[in-house]
Amino acid sequence: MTELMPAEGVFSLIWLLIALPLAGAIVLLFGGRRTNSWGPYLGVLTVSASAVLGVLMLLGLLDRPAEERTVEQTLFTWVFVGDFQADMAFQLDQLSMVFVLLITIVGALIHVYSLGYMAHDPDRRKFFGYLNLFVAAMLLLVLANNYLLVYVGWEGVGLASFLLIGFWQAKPSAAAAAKKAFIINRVGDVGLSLAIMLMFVTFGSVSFDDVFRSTSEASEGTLTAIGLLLLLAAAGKSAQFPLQAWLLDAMEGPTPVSALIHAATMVTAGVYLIVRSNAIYNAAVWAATAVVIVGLITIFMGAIIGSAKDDIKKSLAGSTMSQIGYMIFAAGLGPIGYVFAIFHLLTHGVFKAGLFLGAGSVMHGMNDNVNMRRYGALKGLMVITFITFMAGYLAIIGIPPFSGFWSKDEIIHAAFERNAFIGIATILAAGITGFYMTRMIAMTFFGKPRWEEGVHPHESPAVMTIPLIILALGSTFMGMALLFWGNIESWLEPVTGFASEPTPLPTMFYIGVTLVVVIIGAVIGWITYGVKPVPIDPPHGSWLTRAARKDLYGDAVNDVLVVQPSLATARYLSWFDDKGIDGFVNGIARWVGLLANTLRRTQSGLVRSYALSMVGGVFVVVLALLLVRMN
Amino acid sequence: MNEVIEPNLGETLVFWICGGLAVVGALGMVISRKAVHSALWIALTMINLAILYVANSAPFLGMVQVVVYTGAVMMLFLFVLMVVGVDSSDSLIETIKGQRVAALLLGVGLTIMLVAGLGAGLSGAGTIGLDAANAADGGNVQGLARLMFSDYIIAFQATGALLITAAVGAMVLTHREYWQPRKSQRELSQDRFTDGGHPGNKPSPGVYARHNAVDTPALLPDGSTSAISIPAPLRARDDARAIDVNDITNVRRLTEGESE
Amino acid sequence: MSGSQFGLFGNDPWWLVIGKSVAVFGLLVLLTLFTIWWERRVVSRMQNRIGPNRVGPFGLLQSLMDGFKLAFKEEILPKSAHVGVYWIAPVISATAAFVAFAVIPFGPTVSIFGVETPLQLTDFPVSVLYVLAIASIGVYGLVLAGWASGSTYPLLGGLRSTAQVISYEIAMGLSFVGVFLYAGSMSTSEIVIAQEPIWYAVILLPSFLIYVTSMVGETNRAPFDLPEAEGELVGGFHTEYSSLKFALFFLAEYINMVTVSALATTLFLGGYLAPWPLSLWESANTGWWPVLWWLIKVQLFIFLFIWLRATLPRMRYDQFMKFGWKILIPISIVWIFIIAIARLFRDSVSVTNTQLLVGGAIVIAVLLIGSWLFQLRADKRDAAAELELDERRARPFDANAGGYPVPPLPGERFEYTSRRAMAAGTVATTTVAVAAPETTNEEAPDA
Amino acid sequence: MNPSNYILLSAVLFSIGAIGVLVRRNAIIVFMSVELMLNAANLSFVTFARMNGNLDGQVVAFFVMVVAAAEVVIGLAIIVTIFRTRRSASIDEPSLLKY
Repeated sequence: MTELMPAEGVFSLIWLLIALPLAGAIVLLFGGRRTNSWGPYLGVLTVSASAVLGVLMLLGLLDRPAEERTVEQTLFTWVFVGDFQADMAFQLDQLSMVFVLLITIVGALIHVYSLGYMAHDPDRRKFFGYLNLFVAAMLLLVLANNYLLVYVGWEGVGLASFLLIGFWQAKPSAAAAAKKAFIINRVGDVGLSLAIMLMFVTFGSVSFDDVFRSTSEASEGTLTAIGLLLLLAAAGKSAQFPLQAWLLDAMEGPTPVSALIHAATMVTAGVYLIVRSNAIYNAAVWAATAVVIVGLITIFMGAIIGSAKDDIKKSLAGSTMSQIGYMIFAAGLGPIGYVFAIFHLLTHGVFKAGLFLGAGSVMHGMNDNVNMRRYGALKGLMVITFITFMAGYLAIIGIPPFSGFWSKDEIIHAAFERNAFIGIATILAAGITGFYMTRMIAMTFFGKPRWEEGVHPHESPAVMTIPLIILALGSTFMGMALLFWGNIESWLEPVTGFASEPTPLPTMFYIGVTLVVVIIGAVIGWITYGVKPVPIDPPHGSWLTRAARKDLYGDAVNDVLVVQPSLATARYLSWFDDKGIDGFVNGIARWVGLLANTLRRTQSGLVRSYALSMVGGVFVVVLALLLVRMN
Repeated sequence: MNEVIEPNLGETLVFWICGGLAVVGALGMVISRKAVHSALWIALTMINLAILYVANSAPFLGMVQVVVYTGAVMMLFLFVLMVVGVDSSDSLIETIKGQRVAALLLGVGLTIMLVAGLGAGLSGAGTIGLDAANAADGGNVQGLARLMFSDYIIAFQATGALLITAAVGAMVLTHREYWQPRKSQRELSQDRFTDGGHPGNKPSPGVYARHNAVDTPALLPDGSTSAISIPAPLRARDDARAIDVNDITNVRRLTEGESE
Repeated sequence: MSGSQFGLFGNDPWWLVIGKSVAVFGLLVLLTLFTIWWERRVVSRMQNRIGPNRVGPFGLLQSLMDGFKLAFKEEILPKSAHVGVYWIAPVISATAAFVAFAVIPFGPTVSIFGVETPLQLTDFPVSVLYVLAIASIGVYGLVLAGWASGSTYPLLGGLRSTAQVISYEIAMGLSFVGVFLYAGSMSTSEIVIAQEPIWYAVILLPSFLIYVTSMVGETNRAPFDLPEAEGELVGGFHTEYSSLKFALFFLAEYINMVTVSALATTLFLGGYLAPWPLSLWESANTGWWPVLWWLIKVQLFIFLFIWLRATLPRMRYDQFMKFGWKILIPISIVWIFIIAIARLFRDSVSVTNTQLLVGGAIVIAVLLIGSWLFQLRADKRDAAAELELDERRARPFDANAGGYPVPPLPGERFEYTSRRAMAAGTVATTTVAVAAPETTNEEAPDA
Repeated sequence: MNPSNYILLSAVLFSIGAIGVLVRRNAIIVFMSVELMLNAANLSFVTFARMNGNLDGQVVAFFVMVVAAAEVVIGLAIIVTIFRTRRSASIDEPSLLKY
């Protein structure tokens, strides 16, 4: 563990990182209609200012030696109950730093994009308010120096996610999706809160510093429990198996929201949590293994769902699930994987944001139609969108030198170092990625136009395309930049630890195999959807396709396992409440009523009869006194 | 301070006379059927209690007792009695079943118990007397004043606030809202004349007449009778006394004689 | 009670106590007889008449003769009277009047048949309160007389006297406070002695004036003689009384006059102490001389009573009450504040009399200017209120303001609006004025 | 004579007052009975002051008088108000207040 440095110089402004978007949110949400005209610009401004501040802090950190890069700022003691104490304190280290940059820069870009995308929405101001609220909460999550404060940010992003998914709450599907996301997230939140309680009981503190310092004092069982609970939390927030069901429905929200929250930032909070808690997982092998398993399952679930969906956003959402599965998976590999989890998180944040925004741009041109079977042949009409989308495409399937290649390849590499079986599985998943992304490209930009009547595809305005271009550039070069110039491994090493294990097979071997598998997947995709004409009505498909279209029966499983039992229990409890408890209570009430009916005769309203009782009381009291005295 | 002062013969006499009168007054208050009689009886009790206070080395309290209770409180009672006109005797039939018997039993029982208990408890109690306590400040009034304005200053202030509140409360309770401002004397007299009514005093019955009974209408200068000179109830019952025709002619003759 | 401060009180031999009591009784009866004659003479002179002049020298025996006549008149007992109370009322009245005089000092210590004794029946630490207490018992006579007569006018008279006594006793008590503060005692003899340097009427002038005013109210004398206002209540509380019982009321009234005059003398005019030029004479305050000074002072007050009766018309009842509650009591309270503060300053801060006077002058000036400004503001506010009322009167009253039926506010006239007509759209309103009922003269002349 | 006789007298008066409260129906007389009970208590206070050679008892009695005066003012005002509406001073009359 590195020393905590006091916040000086530019770091004394850490609080401002959060305060700026929070202030923006407050002004926008409470300012009322008078902020309608300038509100969105304020929203963009606050996030951009935070981004600038983040960059300044990055420079500040770079100026310091590696072991002095953990800065702590304590504002005030927030909670103090008995032994329990939690500060309103922030910790900026290498890990937080990359998150801050990702959140603020991608956030700022998406804010700018939203200016165009939401230009005609009557509730634009509210939208930007929520976005700002989200950014503030997310920054709080990654900057907190203790789990309790993390929890605040955790809930804050959950709230923002809920509000934004249900932004068009007039649509029943959006409202339902928002509720679904909220409820499934609660399950994960319970995990986090239990983990925090367990930590307090075990370590007597919830701050990162104290907890990580004293992991050796706790038994492995306790640590495993904490790790599994944290995994539950991460699964909820990051849409990992078995809590994955909400993410696909979350696409009901506006596309910039999908890009920012449900692709780039919030859904990666689970990865952050696991990487942040690396000290716990390092000491709890079984918990780490569980993380690997969950990640692996999700990789395949997401990929399969992504392959079957015709809705461009849902397909991308499946892809997101799959990619986050990669990250979780990597995080579960231990010190060897943490860095790559974060590395992939960063690259994914950029290229997936680009892909989502590109999808949004396509939808913008297609009258908000999301059905890919109604697209086709858009490459000539939406040149910028097409090119930027291609950059994201190449990045996600992992073609060198695009950024996804570097990060994904490292994860596969790490997987092989742990276990050949899971290594092969990840390569297979990379192949599926190639398939569904090619399918998406082919259905959207190539082939014949299958547009609905009255649709006139057109390129989006500059305010939307410029963020796209920036993100495309990021998709292209960021991987290389981080790996070679930014040296991400040694940058994160003080936080995550890094174990360079001997490599049984040469690196180039994995790269080659992976590339071959990816290209095979892409070719299959191209043959199926690029060469053959795409039917407007989806074909019946195999059982796997049908299952994938139904999110691999995620909802059905939830329904059978959770919803129906809950409803049955609720029905039974309601019956019991009605007959049992109410009956009991009503019975008492009836008896009391009968008693009161007899007793009320004494309440005649006649003052004198009351006075008589009083004098009687005095008589008795005096009598008692006398008797006591006599004896 | 510890020396026990034995009350003298005079005080014993005062106690038995005034105490007896006080009990008589209290019983009279409870028994009297008329509220005003009750008030008088209790006033008697209070005055006798005042004398007992004086006998008990509390001259100031004795005087305050008379001024406050007899002079103000009971006077207020009498005032209210007269205002609300509760003049008639109360019915002495008890309406609550068993109330009277229970009350008497309880009351008598309480008396016996208290007297017995207190008598037994206090039989050996000595009396220190207040001479020393009074002398400390130069007198009873001064002693009371010192206590009241030092140890009991908060209670004193609180009772002051209570009195003010009570006064305001009584005004609020008995206040009647006037929908229109009360007419001043000036407005009343203006109304009286502008309405075309009879401006002056009404003619008294019997003016210019041989009789001065109320049912005798006054005679106007022309010899006719004035209906408004007899009270309305009499007029309503048609009870006006007939006028002797001779009287009218006499009057007419008189007036004509004067005019000639 | 018989502490060191009242050394000579309570130590008289029994025969001297009886002697003093008889003397006080005789003095009071004589003073009553004299005062009645004196009043009639003075009032007559003031009304350009001569007054009683037939019986005895200057008609001096006139009141005695009247007393005899009263005693021999027929007793009338009204049928509806409550007998016991009817009998006891005049007794209470007269007894209280006599008893109150017990604590009035006539003179300093003198020697009577070789016994050194003060010229005062008795005295104790709270004797001024005693006078108040007895006065409040005396009112019972009036109230009960009013009630027991079983007739309307006496009842009204009794009611009035209740309210009157309660109201004016407060002002009276408050006027005593200043005296108590300065004398440091509630005992009459000590208060008199405390006035040796200067009379309290001089330094406590407001208290004195308030006392003089309230003593007139307390004794039911003109212009505050509302309980027996002849024009309104026939004879007030004693309407139904005749013969000796009436005489007792009469006696009580005059003794009360003497008592309150004596109390005023005691509290404010230095009691039996000789007035200024006379006090230069060494032996003016010794021996029996002081009794003379005392008598003269009391007679001055009685003359004041007579003078008031002869000159002032009776007040209206509500004005009278307003005067007591809204003028006398507030002024008393403010005045007590002032003297308390002045005492505080004199005792705790070394302030010279000049400074005190200057300060007082400033306070009074501020009060005057303040009240003038206050009055100006009040006038302005009244004018504004009047204007607003006029405006409201001019505005038609909307009985369904805001869709809810509302009663008219003061100054508004209720106009009945037909709902059906409103529904039909023709807002034809019939106007029914529900203003104050017209004072129709039912007894309009029909001849 | 022992001053505790005053206490006994006070007890007797108190009981008579209590009986008055219980048996009389005229609100004003009930009120007077309450005053009698207060007076009885006062007599005890004054006697206790004398027996203990300290003036606090008299001060308490004084305060009782003040509070009683305030109470009478309000009580009578209430009686007058009730009388105005119900034309009766019977204490059984306002029994409808129980609802």
